[in-house]
Amino acid sequence: MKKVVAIKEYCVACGLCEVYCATVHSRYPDSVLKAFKLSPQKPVSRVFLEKSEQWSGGIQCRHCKDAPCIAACITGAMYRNRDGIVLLDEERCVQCSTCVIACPYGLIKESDMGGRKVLLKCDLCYQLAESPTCVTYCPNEALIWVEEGETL
Amino acid sequence: MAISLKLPEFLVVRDKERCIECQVCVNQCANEAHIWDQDLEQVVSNDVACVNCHRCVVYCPTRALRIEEWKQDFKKNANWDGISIKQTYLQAESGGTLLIGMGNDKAYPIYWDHLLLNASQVTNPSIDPLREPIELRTYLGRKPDLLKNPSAFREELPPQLQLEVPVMFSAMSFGSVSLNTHRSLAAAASELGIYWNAGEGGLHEDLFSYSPKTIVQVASGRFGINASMLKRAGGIEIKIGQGAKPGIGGHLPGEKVEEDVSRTRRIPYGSDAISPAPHHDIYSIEDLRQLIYSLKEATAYERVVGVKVAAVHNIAAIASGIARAGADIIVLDGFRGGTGAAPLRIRDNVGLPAEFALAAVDQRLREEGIRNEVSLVIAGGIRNSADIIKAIALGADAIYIGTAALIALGCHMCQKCYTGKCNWGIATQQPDLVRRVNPKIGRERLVNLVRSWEHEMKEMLGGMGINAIESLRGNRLMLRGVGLNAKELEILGIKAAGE
Amino acid sequence: MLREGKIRIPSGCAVSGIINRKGQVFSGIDIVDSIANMRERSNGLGGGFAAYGIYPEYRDCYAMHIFYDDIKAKEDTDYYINRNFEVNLSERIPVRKVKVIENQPIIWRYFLSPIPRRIEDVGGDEDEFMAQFVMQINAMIEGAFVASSGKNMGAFKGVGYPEDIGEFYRLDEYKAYLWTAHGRFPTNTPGWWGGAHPFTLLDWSVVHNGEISSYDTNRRFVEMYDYKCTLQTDTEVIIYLFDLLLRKIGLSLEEAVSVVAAPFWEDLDDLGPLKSRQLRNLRILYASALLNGPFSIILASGNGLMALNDRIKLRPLVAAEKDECLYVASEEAAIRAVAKDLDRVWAPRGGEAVVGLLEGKSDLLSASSSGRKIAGKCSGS
Amino acid sequence: MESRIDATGKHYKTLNQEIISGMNGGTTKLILDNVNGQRYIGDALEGNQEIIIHGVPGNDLAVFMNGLHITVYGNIQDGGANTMNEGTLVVHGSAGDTLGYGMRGGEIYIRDDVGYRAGIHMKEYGDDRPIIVIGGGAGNFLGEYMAGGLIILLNLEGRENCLGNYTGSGMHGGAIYVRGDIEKQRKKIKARIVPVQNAEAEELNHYIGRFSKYFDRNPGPVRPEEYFKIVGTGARPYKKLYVGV
Repeated sequence: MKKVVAIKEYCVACGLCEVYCATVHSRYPDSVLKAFKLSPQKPVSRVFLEKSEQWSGGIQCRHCKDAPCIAACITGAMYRNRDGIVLLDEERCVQCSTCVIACPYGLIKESDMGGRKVLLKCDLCYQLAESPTCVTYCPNEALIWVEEGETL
Repeated sequence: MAISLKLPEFLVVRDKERCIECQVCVNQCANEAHIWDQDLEQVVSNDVACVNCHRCVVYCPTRALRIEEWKQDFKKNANWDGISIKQTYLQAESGGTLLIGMGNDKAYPIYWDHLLLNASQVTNPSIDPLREPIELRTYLGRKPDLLKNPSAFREELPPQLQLEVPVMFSAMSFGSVSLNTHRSLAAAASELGIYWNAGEGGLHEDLFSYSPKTIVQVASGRFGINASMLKRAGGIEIKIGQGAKPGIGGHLPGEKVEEDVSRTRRIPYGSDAISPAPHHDIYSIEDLRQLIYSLKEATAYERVVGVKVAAVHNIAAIASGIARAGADIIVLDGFRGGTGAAPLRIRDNVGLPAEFALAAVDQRLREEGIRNEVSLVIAGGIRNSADIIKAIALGADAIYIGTAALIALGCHMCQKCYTGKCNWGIATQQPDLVRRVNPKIGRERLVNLVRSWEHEMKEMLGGMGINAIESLRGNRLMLRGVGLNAKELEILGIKAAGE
Repeated sequence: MLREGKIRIPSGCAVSGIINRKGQVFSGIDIVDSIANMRERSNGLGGGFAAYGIYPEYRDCYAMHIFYDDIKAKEDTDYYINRNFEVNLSERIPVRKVKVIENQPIIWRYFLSPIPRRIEDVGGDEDEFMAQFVMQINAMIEGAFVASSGKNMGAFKGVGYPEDIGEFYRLDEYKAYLWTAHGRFPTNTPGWWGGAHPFTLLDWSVVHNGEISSYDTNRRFVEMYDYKCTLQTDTEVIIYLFDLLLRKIGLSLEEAVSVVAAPFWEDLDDLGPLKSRQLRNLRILYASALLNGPFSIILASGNGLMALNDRIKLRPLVAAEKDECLYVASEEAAIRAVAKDLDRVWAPRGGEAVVGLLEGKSDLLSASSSGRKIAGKCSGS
Repeated sequence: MESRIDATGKHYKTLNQEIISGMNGGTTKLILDNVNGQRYIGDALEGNQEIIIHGVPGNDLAVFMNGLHITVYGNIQDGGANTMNEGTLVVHGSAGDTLGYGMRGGEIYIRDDVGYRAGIHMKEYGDDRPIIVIGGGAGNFLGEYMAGGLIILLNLEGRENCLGNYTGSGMHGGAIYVRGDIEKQRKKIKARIVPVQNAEAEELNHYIGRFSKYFDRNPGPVRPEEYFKIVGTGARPYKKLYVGV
């Protein structure tokens, strides 16, 4: 299974991964401007730019083989699709946040969408033909889309 | 505190209709020209900090940003223009020597743009590089005197640098530029079959695998020079001078001397790296010979030793002396040559155009019958493949590019290299900024640039009916001058257009 | 209008050459017929011939053919000739009246023996003395031009179609073992006789077809070695190049060929390590001597001829053999016009020299132009 | 293994080739006789071998040297230990100008005087710390642009003017220890002058001890008050010189 890998040596900490992730998951996936200007709530990203003095990188759900979030999910909303991608079925989700607690990496986040709590996690843009949006738009190729175990 | 009379140079134009407050600009500006205001919950501009490097403009996902000149009119004065007044304020406030980065930006004539190339029509055919071979391979190094040593070709020649394209990346030291910049240059040069020059700051250990395609520099500061590095390198260059600041040394400020730079240069962390104006073992031409041969002895005569000088008024005689001192390559750096930092008045007022220096030196060495024995490399303001072709027709063997290579890597010519806060990750040692040059992308961009020039050069050569670059070398009949006076034509050794 | 030398004039051409390798002499009729066959390749603005073996009675003298614009030029030249040479014969070259040949200069020939002391004055190298003397006359004396100056050879050239030039010079009355010919198609010309081919130096002659795109690179290279390019023609620079490579530097003909028509870098790899290294080194050392652009040339000396075209064969060249005769020409028809039954006809590859030497000779460089020596007295009657 | 080369009339290229072949052949101690002006002896050589030179070696002795122990019985000319990396140079006599230019490591012991510009641009990084010990006095510009390392000037003859003018100008690292009276020489010094601490005596004694061993001349154990120390004015001597446009 292909994964997104962050190369900390080349992350410029710009945050464009977040901008484009938020856009592609918004009502206006083709326009950053519309996504941010016309969406009723500010679009939110499922990739998170982590920054420290020493390093930075866009990180997102690891899609663990043995995913604790699936095990923890009380409604079965968290599931793995045929390609191995861990997805959240928002219809079935009751926003109990058990998965948030279960995730060892802290990569499922809660967000307030106009008074409504939603849980955000990376879906690897599985509906797109190309690489995940954060990878496509990373301006310094610091996010790459590679087979697991592939050497860089 | 007395009020500062300084005015902002640039105005950050933020289109509020387009700004989505994503703060990418804030994240990217090392100069803090964009600030996230917690109270206003919006990005605000600190125009005075802006250096017009375009990092934010390029990164803004909604094209909401544009940088303009800060337009502040002064009362019209053809003598005391705004720039002169502002510089006077700056010096009155600081007491400092004006410092600037990159090459001379004054409107001196660019002679490359007054030269026109020939092409074949009817009396001989042009050659199509898409179908026919056109050779750009060039060898730099000492050649024996043909009359005195007619059977030299049967033996091993003195060492030569083999270039697949007559282009090299000129000296930019580690310290002045980032390690990722060096990585990009080294990898690109190796892929292109050319050489890159590591500059006077030594060669970082991570780049040792690129040594065969690396020219290391011996400058007055002798940074990073030791026996094993000399032996490892593909070529050695003694740096006497630099076109951007002839007669002047260089100071790499202590804030750029971080751990890796300090280790590579063998100087204490955080201390200034000072290259004095002269080499203190070279106060005369015979001393240059001494250094040349100390390097040849050190490398068992297996390395090419070049000498780089700034183009100055008496350059023809100087170059002749350098050839006779035993240099294998003479590098002439014209007054438009780039730099990480130079005193402004020096950069803008000292030296010679590379075009004149080249023409004068090539002619002089021919008159003395020694042009064939030494290679001539020209540097300083070469912008494109046509400049290169013209340089070769004037008499150069190869050219160095520095600024053009940096622009390929993302440099936007803001001329603030000396601050160490290069937003494009080039002229900086700040780790978060250094990351901005991804050497993989950098290498590709440099390779693309040179390959595109390579094809353009072949097109121009083919048009002239020439299928090997050596047949253009010094072929001044292929040039005609436009808009030049008789003396300029004479110095360049070319005819006027229409003649 | 500026005369050739003040201005560079590209031209197209026809070339032809015949050698009897046994050294048997034959009249100029064949070479005139051969070059005349290619009349379409020239435009009547230049034609000429080089002939070897024509002056057996003066074989040890330098036969100097000179064009004079006026008697003043001749007087100036005679002064220098008399200072440097013993003059064994001085005469007008006999010509025939030909209607279409006009504006001919005063055409003179001398048979000369250099004064040994004059050679000593310039270092004792007789060839160098002769070469410098000729270049001095051409450069310094207004209105004088040395058409040829080798031993037992001569150049006969002028403005006109080559067959008319042959008629004019009465070439049917000369007998040579080696003839070369040239019909010129200059793009413009002031009609100056000196500009016609062949161009000569010592006993070298060159006829040439094509334009050398590397001209100024080559010119500036040879000028580093004391040659003076007064004509700005490719032919002139070509002959100086060969003189430099073969006589002054001492390369073999094969080496000189691989300098002027150097193999491509990528072709060197197939030649084995030693050969490829030497060719690579030759190309590195003699980069400025590569003749680039379209050309086919016939270089001749007292020892024979060598025909060569450029390395990507942008100009035509055909060679043929019949018994001891070797023919080279721009077109096969020019050979067939004078030799119907040929043993072999072939088209040399680009950069591949066709060499025809007199029996017993191993190189083009003639004995009379190799090494330092002081001339003895001329043996002519 | 010990071997000898008579350098009489030999070009430096020949001599240096013979030295290298000697070393490659296993020589551990090489004696060069009748050296007179041959340049570049020891150039870029590495190893632990010893070279003993009788005569006056030419310029750039021990240039780029990376190891070796060279002893010279005689004076040396200009450019000694130029850009030397490692090793030891011991001179029973005086040195010409520009001794130890850009030196990166190793040790130099000069029995008598050094010329102008000694120890110019010496560097230092980690364990690489170049040392120059001078028995007599120095010419102008001693330690100019010095960025690291140690120069010890013993002034064994007790001259009042053992320092030249412009000593330590542009100095921004390392230290110069001078034995003698500061007052007469203060204005020649273009860097900071500080007293020598007791704690520094041990290091000084170490190098002075070696000096004494090589030349059999001993100024005695270091008493700090007999010395003064010259140090840089800071790591950034020209920080305030410039203002960015």
